[in-house]
Amino acid sequence: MAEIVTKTDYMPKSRGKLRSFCAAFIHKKTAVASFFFFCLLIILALIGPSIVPYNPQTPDYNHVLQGPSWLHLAGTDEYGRDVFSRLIVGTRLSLGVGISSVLLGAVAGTILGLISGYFGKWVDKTIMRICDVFFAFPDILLAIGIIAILGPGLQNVVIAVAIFNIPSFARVVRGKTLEVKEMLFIEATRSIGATKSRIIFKHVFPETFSTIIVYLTMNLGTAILAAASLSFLGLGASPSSSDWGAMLSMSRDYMGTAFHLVFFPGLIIFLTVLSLNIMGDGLRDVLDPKSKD
Amino acid sequence: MYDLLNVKGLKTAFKNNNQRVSVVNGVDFGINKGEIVGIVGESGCGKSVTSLSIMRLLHDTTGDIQDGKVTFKGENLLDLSERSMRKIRGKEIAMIFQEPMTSLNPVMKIGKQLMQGIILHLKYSKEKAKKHAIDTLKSVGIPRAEDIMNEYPHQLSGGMRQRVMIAIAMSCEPELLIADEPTTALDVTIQAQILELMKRLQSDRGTAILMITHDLGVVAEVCDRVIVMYAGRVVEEASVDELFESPRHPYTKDLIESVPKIGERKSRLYSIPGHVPNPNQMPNGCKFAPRCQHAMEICFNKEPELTSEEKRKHRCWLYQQNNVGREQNLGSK
Amino acid sequence: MAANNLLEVKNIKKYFPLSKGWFSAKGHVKAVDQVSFSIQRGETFSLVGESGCGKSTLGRLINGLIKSDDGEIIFKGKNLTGANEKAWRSYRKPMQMIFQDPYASLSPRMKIKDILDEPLKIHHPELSKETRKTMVQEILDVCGIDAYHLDKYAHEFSGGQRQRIGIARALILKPELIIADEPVSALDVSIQAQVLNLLKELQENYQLTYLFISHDLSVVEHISDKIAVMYLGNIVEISPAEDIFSRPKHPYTQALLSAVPIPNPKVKRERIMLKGEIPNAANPPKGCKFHSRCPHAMDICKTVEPQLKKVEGQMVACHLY
Amino acid sequence: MGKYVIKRIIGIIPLLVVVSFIVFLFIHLIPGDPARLIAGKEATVKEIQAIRHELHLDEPIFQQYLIYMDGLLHGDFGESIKSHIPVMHLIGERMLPSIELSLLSMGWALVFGILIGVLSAVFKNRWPDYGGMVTAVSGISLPNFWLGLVMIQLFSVQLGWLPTGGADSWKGYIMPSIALGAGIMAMIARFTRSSLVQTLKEDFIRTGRSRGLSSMTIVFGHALKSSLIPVVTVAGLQFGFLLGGSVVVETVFSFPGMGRLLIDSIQLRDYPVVQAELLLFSFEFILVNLVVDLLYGFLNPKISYET
Amino acid sequence: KGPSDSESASSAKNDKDITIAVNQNFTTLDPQNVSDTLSISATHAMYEGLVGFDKNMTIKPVLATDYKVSKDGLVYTFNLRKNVKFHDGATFDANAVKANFDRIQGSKGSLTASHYLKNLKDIKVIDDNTVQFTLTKPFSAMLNKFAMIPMISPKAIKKYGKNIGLHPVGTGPFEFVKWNQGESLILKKNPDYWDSNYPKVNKVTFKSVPENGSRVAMLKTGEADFVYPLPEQNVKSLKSSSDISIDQTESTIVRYVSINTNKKPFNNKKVRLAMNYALNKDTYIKVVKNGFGSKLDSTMSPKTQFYSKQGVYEYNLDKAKKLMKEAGYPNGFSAEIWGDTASDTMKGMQFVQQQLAKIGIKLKVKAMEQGTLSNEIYSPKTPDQAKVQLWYVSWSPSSGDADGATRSLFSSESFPPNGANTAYYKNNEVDSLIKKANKSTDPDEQAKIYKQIQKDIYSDAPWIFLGVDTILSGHRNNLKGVYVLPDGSINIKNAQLK
Ligand SMILES: Nc1ncnc2c1ncn2[C@@H]1O[C@H](COP(=O)(O)OP(=O)(O)OP(=O)(O)O)[C@@H](O)[C@H]1O
Ligand SMILES: Nc1ncnc2c1ncn2[C@@H]1O[C@H](COP(=O)(O)OP(=O)(O)OP(=O)(O)O)[C@@H](O)[C@H]1O
Ligand SMILES: [Mg+2]
Ligand SMILES: [Mg+2]
Repeated sequence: MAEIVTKTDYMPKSRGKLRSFCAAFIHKKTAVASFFFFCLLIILALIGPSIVPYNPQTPDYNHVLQGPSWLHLAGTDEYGRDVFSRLIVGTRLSLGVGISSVLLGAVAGTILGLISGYFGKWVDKTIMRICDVFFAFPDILLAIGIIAILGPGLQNVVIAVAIFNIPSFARVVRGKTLEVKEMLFIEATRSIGATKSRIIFKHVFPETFSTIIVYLTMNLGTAILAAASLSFLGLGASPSSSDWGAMLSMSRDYMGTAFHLVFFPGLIIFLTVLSLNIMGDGLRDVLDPKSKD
Repeated sequence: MYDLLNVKGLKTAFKNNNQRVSVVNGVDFGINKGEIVGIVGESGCGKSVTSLSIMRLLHDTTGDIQDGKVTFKGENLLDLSERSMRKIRGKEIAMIFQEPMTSLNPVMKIGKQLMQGIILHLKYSKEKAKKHAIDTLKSVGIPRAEDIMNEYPHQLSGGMRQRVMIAIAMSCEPELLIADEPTTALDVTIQAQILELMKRLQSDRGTAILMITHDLGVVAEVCDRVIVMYAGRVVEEASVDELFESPRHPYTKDLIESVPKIGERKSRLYSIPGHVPNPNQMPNGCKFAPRCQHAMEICFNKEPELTSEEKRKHRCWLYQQNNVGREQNLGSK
Repeated sequence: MAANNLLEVKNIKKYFPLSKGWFSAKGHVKAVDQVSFSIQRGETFSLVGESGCGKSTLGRLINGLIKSDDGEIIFKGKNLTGANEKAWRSYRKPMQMIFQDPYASLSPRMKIKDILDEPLKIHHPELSKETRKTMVQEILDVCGIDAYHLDKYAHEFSGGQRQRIGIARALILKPELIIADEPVSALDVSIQAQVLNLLKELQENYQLTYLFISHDLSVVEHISDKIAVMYLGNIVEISPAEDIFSRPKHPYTQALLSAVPIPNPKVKRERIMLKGEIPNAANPPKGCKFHSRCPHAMDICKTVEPQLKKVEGQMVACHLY
Repeated sequence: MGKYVIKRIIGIIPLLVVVSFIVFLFIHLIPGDPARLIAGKEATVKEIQAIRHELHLDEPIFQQYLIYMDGLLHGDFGESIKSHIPVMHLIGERMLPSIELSLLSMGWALVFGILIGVLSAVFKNRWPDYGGMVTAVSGISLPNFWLGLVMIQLFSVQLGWLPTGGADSWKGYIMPSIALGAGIMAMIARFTRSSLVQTLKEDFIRTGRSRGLSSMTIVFGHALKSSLIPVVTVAGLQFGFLLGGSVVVETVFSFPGMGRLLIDSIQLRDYPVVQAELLLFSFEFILVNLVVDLLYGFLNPKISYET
Repeated sequence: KGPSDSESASSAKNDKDITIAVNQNFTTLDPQNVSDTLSISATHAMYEGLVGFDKNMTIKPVLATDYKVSKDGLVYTFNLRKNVKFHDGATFDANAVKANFDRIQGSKGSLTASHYLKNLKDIKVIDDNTVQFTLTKPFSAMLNKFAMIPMISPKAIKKYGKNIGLHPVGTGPFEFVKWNQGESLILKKNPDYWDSNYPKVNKVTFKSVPENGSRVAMLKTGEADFVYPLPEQNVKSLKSSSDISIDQTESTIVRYVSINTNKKPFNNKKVRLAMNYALNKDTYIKVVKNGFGSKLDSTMSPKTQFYSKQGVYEYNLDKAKKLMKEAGYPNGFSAEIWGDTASDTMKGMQFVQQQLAKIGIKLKVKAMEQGTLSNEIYSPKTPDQAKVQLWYVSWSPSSGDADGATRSLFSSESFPPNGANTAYYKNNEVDSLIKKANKSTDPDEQAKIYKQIQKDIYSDAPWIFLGVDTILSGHRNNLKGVYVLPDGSINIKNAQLK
């Protein structure tokens, strides 16, 4: 190749993957704000119990159901416990259970969905029909079954919520996979001799990723509430633990009389889900090579 | 000044890795009504981007037009609102995209894609539009046109898709047709048929065509005038006959030299040595200088202007000796 | 001679079902209909023919990307008919494909360097990252793409650049057989020349074999040893390259050659214009599929389908001979 | 395609037999004894035994299954252990309102979800997008009961426009369908947005623009269809869940749906009712998912089913 | 303004129609197979028994004009009311009564009512208007049980068979019109009711409205004329309304925590007493019951037969701590408290947890779904296998009788799985007293015996005695005569609109 004279050694300063990722992410103001909010939540989850103004478990029967005031920023509950402190302390449990269960469900569901969608034929049929049956099973029945088999416990709540999530993720991912696998570049990848697992995880998966992100971030709120309702069936945390979902559900009867009991847990769940969604969108944008900025 | 389209100093840049890179760098040319103008040039020199810029279709990319003027029938397209631009697109200026697979809607039947524009711009009734669509498909040589109307792009061969693209663009009988490599995927008989069709469109309707192609044979066959681009710039412009007869710019010469010709089998084809410089390392002077056999000192220092000479234009110091002298004098002072 | 065959295709067939009705397919597009040929090692076998006649489909069949309805594919003496995906996979290293549609065949979310790295990763896991990186740069360089572009995504390239990336991806593995579906259609002549030179050079050095699909007859002439002309799912003529251009036998081949545009505005040539409607691949004419447009059509052409036969060292399927 | 549909519908039958067996095993194996739950806390072992005998609960589980299947083959879903009311009657009366409510909820959730999604995608990272996001996130993270009670307070108590609950007039469907649809709308909006954002970057959109199509035509005529697969998937899922009824919404709006019946039956281990409902739901999901699969083929012609 | 604008609320109603919103679904309308109080309320509007309860849960004749009990307590003779017709026109007579009892006994235990007839030997038709029942052994609460067995038209029993639960035909003041599963039950006036003073309204609609907030809203909008139960939290806000009144009824429902006296450390009476002293009942009522309820000062509610007041274990933390020390647990211990998943149970359990924490008892609150809970409690075959420690629960004797409030809770025969003595309370003296009370036919003697029983048990403290529920119901002021009985069933016979 004599004619190639100018062999350029020039390379653009190729930044590390992580660094360029961060650099791109930084440009999204809302995403960064959400990220900081989320970090705050994580910090609260870690150190929350040691910075709260009141012991979240100590009742004060003389000050029950008080509205927000300077003393009690988010008011007090039916036992006179400080709602604000309970919310902060509840961060760990709610976020922990919510995030881990959704993640677990997402990972398992995604794998199943990819396999089902890519392989098709009987694999697809089997997985999807099992999912159909799972869909038909109400949560409460699964919860009872899980208590019977695994016994109660927080980790089992995580497992239970994850199990609810698996079939839905599987279906969502499968739908997208069916679409992606027909794209020409998948055929091109097959033509270079890529293994199925490589095609599935390196090529199909990234295409389904933004769908997964959306489902994942949207499901967090649902998972926090689901975890609470399982607690009520005796599967998980004790009803006295300060978990957001449980606080919200317990205060149902006070809707008309002590609105703050519903409002604040609802607000924090809303903000958490919102921040995750914004972050998810940011992430999606950053990972999208066609993204504008 | 041309009476249909004038492009002046068009400059388009893309942003990647947070740097702006100009890929079209001050392009000037124009088209008269009913004229077929070819654009040839190095792959990646900005032909497609130029045409997208004219149509203002960089919307969804990271690119934007930085400078310049695109006057179409006296109006600067770059100043138009999106709404007025919409009225021009498809109806007055239509475009055939280079990549037919991805440029067709994969989930919409061919017929519908075709008819949409017809109904919108020609205001035909549904039945009439359908008939027109089928006729157009037949005219671009699509067999079993009625069936194809009900098929999806992935069921067609590459060449068929390309013909569908052509049909879509031609169906509304635009005043200017920008055809970005319209016949690359077609066999020569069909190609001939399409070129014929285009010529007919030109002669019957007075449609002007901007034909971007690599096939110098096609250029020779249909174009009236040719523009040669290199690295985001126009380097030469001439009528077809003149260009093939006496190419001025060394790049044009080399290009013509590289064409394989039937009946002249040789073991190696001529190809221009070297690469197009990457946008970050654009030489100061003439962009072609590093690969040019006639490069002079000045070529490396100062970029030549696009100068007119009779009916042709070129951007090369070889033909601007006077200027060179003066510049050199100035330089040595 | 047969022993030297790298690839042998026998009576291969692919019908695509036509727009699905509610209960049964309305018919079939006979994309590839009983095609047989063989390619020798180190040879360039070109396929030319009308657009939509089944060239790409043939390429995909040979690479096992779609399943044939009938017929055999024998690669390196192994019959691949009915092999499963796993078996195919092991043949894909020595048999690479360049797709007609370069853009759609590139992963939209992968940087070019990763796209090119991938075949290496799959087939040469033993290579170090550094080695692979240099190999990628080398092949890109050879294909005329600056290392500056390594970090870009497919959509950030021009049509010709994408095509070169596709070529690079196929070449990087140094395969034995390359199925090149219009590999140079979007390249300007200079780069086209450069790529063609490269292909030839590789062939000389490594005994590469090409199945070359193209519409550009001048390119085909330049590169091929043997040329097959396809028409509506059938091969109508197979000849050594020199012969086909000097003595085209089949009327379709003749028409094709006469239609090649010449890059000289002064030269005008007599052109055989094909008349008649282009026949329907779903319902091809009886007898010789070309007879409806053939200037020399005879009565027999309407009823009897001609078979490939040897005529002066060329294989032609035409009743004229 | 017709063949495929018929094949899949026929395939449902053996599937349902398998499902019935799994469900049967599962609900009989989880702890809890219907005899005890029905007889009450005071009942003695002897009484409980008598009831168990009456209900065939003392027989081997496989035997019980055969008895059940025998009834099922004769179209008899059995009767409620608790009330002796035929299961068909219990479910039948609740099914129609449930289906109507589901359709209504799904209908508006789809329309508004897609609209919000489209707006968010078209005005990506601008205020309509953020507005859409906040709406969607509210829709999903506001608990149903909250939304329901607030609506009752507002529309029934304060304004007197709508009845607090019940299904005796179409007005009774409005608030429950809003409460049910909010979450679905949220999901649909987010999926539409995410999918559409990607589609709008495809080259064929550029083709559309190059032909002078209006943004409306481009979005709704071109981009939307190829963005709908994830949307259809979740919509299908959610629709399945809707048909199964939502305990919370049924509770808040005193709506006679199937959800509450199911929960009550589970708590009482009213096997025949639970069994029948689960079979019904499985059937629904299989059917809904079949429709979704067919829609895939419609939305993306490259996806084919013929095996 | 509200209701008049609302179509469904106004058009469906006229002056003589009433709507009653309740918190559950009806399960069945087979009066001999109902077990939940709500369905009992509904069946009582359509059906009547030989005897029945009045507002204070005392027995009074209904379809019988009078009755006689033999000295040995084994033979019950009823004289039946004449000229009573079932809704389908069938005549009510002795044969009808027999047909009903035959149905129950023939059900081999699958009808709820058969539990009431455990001691019934046979039934004899003396003449058209007289029936006689013979028991196998004396059973003092038998009359209460008769009150729980309404009479179905024998014609209907034949006609509908098993499906009688969907087609109720009785003698009561209201006739069945329609039952919309899961939604509502509509009854209309029985024009041929034997007591021509009743009924005074034309149509009664029961609506099941499980959500507390929605029920209250219905009362406010006028969609419901009567709601039960009325959530305690809403009392304050409703009191200010001029067209709504709130009724309070002391119930027979007692709230307590049963303590497994068979298990360490609960077998130590001092521990049990300490737990009782450590729990502040006033606060309990204030916090858990929102101020409505009274302290449980016996093993049964004041509204139950033969109730006798005991001295409450008043809140005394020091005493509790002292007792713990004496019992050998100065630092307390850990234990589990069980309960179902109803929200007020969870609230109560948490309260107990908070209170007992003060004497060092660390409770783990374990809420369990009903079926699982019942399994946990009733599956152990022997007391030693039992895992239950503390159980937060409530009890209401189904027929308001003292036996029902005592035997299954405290007799050693009633250890699970044979009954609900989850305290595994065994006191020989109590056991024999219970037997004695059953044999006795003299109410005064019974009263004495039950007084002793209550005293013994209360002092043994097998429970943490918490409170007695107050039943709250609300109605619009133009409605009179609908009331809730102490057992939680609604009586609408006297309903009247002004
Ligand atoms: N979306 C984009 N983002 C970044 N760079 C781009 C983008 N599109 C095009 N470019 C760059 O702009 C330059 C010109 O591209 P263009 O497509 O106009 O080339 P071309 O002249 O049409 O070439 P070809 O003949 O190969 O199609 C190329 O170097 C290409 O890499
Ligand atoms: N997936 C498919 N479904 C249905 N028909 C198809 C499909 N793919 C190809 N065809 C049909 O098969 C025929 C041959 O297509 P093929 O792509 O092989 O043509 P080709 O020779 O490569 O043409 P070109 O030169 O235009 O690329 C065409 O008529 C096309 O319509
Ligand atoms: Mg281009
Ligand atoms: Mg092709």
